[in-house]
Amino acid sequence: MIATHLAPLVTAADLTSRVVDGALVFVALLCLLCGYRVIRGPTIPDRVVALDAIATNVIAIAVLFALKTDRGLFVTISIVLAIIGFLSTVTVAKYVTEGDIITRGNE
Amino acid sequence: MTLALAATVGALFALGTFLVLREDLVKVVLGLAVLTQAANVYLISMGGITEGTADSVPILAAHGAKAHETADPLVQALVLTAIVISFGMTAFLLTLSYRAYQENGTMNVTEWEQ
Amino acid sequence: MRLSESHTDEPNHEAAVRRWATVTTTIMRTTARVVVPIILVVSISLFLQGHNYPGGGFIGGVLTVAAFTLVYVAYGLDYLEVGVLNRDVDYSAGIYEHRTVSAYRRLFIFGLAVTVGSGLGALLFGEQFLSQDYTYVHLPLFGEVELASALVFDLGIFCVVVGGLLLIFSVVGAE
Amino acid sequence: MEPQLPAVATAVALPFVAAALTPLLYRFVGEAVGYFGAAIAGLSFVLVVSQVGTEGTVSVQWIPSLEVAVRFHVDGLALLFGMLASGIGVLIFAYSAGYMQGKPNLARFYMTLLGFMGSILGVAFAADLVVLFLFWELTSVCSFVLIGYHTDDDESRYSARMAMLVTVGGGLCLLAGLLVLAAAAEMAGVEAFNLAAMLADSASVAAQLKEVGLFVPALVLVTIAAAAKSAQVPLYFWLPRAMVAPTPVSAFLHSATMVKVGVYALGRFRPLFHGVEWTLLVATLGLATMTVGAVLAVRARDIKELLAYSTASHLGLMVAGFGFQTHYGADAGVFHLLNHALFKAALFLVAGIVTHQVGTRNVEELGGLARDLPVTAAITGVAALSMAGIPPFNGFYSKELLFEAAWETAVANGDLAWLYPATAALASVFTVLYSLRFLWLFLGDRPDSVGSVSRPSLALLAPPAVLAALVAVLSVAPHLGIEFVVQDAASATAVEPVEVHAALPLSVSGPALMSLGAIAVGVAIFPAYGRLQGRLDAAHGATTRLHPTVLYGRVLTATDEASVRLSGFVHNGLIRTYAWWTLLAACGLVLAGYVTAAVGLPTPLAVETSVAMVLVLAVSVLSAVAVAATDTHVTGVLTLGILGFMVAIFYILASGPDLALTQLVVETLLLLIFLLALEEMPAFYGELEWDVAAKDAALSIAVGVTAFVSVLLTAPSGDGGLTETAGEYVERAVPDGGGTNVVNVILTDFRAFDTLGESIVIVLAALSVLVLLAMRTRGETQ
Repeated sequence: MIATHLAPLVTAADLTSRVVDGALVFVALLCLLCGYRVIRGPTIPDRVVALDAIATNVIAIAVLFALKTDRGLFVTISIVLAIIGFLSTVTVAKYVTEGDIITRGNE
Repeated sequence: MTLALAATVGALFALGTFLVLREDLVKVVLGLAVLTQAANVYLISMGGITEGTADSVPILAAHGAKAHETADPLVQALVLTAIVISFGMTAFLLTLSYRAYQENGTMNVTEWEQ
Repeated sequence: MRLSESHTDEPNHEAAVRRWATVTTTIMRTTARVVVPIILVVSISLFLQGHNYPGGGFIGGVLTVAAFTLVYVAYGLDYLEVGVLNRDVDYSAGIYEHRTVSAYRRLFIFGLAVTVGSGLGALLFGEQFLSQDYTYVHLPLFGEVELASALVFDLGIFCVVVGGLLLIFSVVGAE
Repeated sequence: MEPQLPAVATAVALPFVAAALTPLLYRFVGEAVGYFGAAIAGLSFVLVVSQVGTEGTVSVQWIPSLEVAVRFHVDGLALLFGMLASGIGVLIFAYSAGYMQGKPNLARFYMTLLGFMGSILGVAFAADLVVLFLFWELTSVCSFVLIGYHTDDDESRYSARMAMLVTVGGGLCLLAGLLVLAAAAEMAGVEAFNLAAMLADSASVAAQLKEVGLFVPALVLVTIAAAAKSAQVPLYFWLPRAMVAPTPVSAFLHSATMVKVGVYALGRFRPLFHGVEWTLLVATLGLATMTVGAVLAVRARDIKELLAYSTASHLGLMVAGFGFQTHYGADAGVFHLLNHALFKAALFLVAGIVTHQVGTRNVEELGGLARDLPVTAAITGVAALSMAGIPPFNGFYSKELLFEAAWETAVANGDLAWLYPATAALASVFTVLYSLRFLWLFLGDRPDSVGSVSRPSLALLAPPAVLAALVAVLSVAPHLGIEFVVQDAASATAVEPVEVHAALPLSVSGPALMSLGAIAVGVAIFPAYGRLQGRLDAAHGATTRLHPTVLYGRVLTATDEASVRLSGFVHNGLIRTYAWWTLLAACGLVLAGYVTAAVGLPTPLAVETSVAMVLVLAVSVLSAVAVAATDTHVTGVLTLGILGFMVAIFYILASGPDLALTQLVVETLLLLIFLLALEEMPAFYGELEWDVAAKDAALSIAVGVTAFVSVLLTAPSGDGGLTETAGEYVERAVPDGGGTNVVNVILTDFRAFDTLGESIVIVLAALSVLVLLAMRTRGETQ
């Protein structure tokens, strides 16, 4: 009984896990907000930027989950997404500006 | 957890079905994509979802690590292939829709000539 | 890479080279130049470590596909032929005759053959079709290295995914 | 003594093998292939006869997991039936070789006939419910081909289809009944599909059936099947129609084989269903058929039609015999099975000879043929008197046994049970009448219309002569047949010890008086045969609306019209309609399944919930709603992107790094391919039609509810640990697969075959795209 009384109210590990859980919820809320922007628009560039922001949120969630589970392999996900995340943005941008995403020959 | 998952899967299936039944071919393809996601979520939820911990990832920490805490790897293996296949199928369906549009001059299936 | 200049004075080729400058912005092209090798390295590493860490044939495959599509988006469909391999491209021909397309076709056929072949290989050892095995090899620098026959199977999957999906992209993109 | 598996199996399999060889053989030997068939039938016959006296079950495993085996049970009844089928088969094949000379499609004819004989032998010896059903339906299929021999004739096609519909419809009832039996047997601790074991333990199976309240349904289902096959009231109408087949087929189908299958099945199941309900249903059915068949036979003007109705009538006699609980009933059924096969086959062959030689089948145009066809007349005399049940011919003995059974039942039960002997006697009067009429073809005056009649060839004459000789032998010395096989056969169908007796009654008794009375009345009325026919015609005309043939036609027309209307509704050429109905049906079935299985919803509905995951799932649903609601293609694709990302987060939170990786990369590629396709297509959707949308929304909600309930009912609560399979994969991943990524090990090691199949799907998708786009002009330019 005395030992519990003397122990700190919140251990360091416990604190980390609570913060990570809270951050996960926060990022999920951010996804909700970005989702609103994608759905409402009003222009396509708005939607694309919001979608890109969601991708960034996914990176954050992967890292947070890596912290939560203490398994570094989830960082791989964020790395991969970080590398290729801009591909979709570029594609949409090209679609909007030029109307032709992959060009061929002398067209 | 089960209730939220069930509601999600139900809603996704309902919306996917609604989209599949539309006249517009692109909507049909979008609907199939939604249905695919719904089916994948359903499959994963069949494996049972536990709170994420160091042991819950079906990639063992080391050779010989204790194994009985992991999430169901079987459904993950099934879904992994399902994702790639569904991409191939979506690409095929899009091509098919495009060709149908080219041949018929409209995206509306009810306006096609017999 | 063949650096022969034999085709460069043909008008088609020059037109293509000139066109790359106008396809996308310089930012796009520079980013692609930097990022594509990184993606390829990551995808190969994901493919190789698949047995023990996240990764494998499917993931490595789709990531490689992403790298190539990035090249397509940034430079157009013929860049690999004309810009990298310095070959000539006949623009009047259909996409079916396109050399990259037939290369992708060969790639996934090769992948399928490797997949089935690795399965048949098991038969030679008196095992069941498609059963895999592994062994540990001692290499001078790396120490103990695990050598799994599943890697061959995974290579087949990798080739099928890369060949099949890139074929789809190049054919649809050419439209 | 134990039967030998090779002998029985060969006897059954030989006709099928021969049937497969027939077309080939026909090329070399032509019409002589009929004698080949006769030889095969003879071989089977010898093999069956070699097993006489044995009893027991022999089996080969077929579907071990379902306890289905190719199992043959050999006992008296099976041997009797097998001997009839193969023995008469020999004569039929020999007769066909003469009769079918110069006819077309002989290869098909003999092939089907052989297959038909094989299936009959299969039914006779099958001791497994699945095998029994297969052979049973095979007889229906073969008879369809045989009855429809004249493929260019509408009448023939119509009759073949009618026989097929009735007998196969009955077969479906049999299937249902057999499944009920199998379930009951399993509950009673007997091997599920093992008929022999079931019969050996019939008391406990029957008790089990009664306990679960399925005794009467099973009884009714089996009886319907037997009634359809054996042309019982009211399903007899296909039988006279089937007379469009060539005469050898009629003789074979209607004397020894096809129609006897139902009777045989009743005999088989008799020990199982033995009881009051059995008598009430089966005996009544049999006696009704006996009477109706006999009356209609008297009315018939065509000799083959007369014989057909007479067949129905005699089948009724056998069914009624099996229906009575007393062992006399079993004796009557089994003994008449033999007697009828002999005399009826002979009479059919005679009818064939008459048709062949005189050229008409009309009773009224025939008469006094004895001078032209003396041998045929002698054969007919023996067979027809046996059919009429005139002592001392063998038909009399078995009919007398039926009278005894009916009499005994009436004495025991009194009151309404007296209707049994009364009906039996009435039917006998008509039997005597039409038998005499058939005999009169050869006696009486010879009409002028009958021209010169040539003698039939030996090939045509020998088979009926053999049959008539057998009838004569059995008439003089019935104990020969009884000792040889009838006694054993009757024992197999009875629950108590049986002593079959066949002798002329020497003392005055009820049954003897019934026989005497029936014969006397029949002979007395015979001079007024024409007037009686007139009366019957009038009665027949007055009841046209109730005839089974008319009802059959009405049902068929109604079904036809209903399906046209239904298909116009469901099958309107739009794939959306098909999807709509298919999904609706699937939802209905799934939900109905849950309701009937009475599965309760899991009690702790909300298990520990992670807020982040619930948020993610909510966003995914919202984005899906947005996809459904958007009005441009690009917006739809971008909103689909949110769904993809949310599902990827879901994979992360569900501890699936591989999945999340793949999902994220594929998501990017998906956006790319959508945009690639969209740049070629119009950007806007058409107008939403509200009435259609409302209908689709209703279905979508049904689908959603089904999915919702399915997840709730099937998803594990989360703390149950891994399933057995998954647990084993995790355990074996490192030692057997050599990798710590269990998902990848499953993909490449444990379930590599699945992965191979999946890679083939990708290849096919790529090839399809290639063909659709790059090779589209190829077909047109060439």
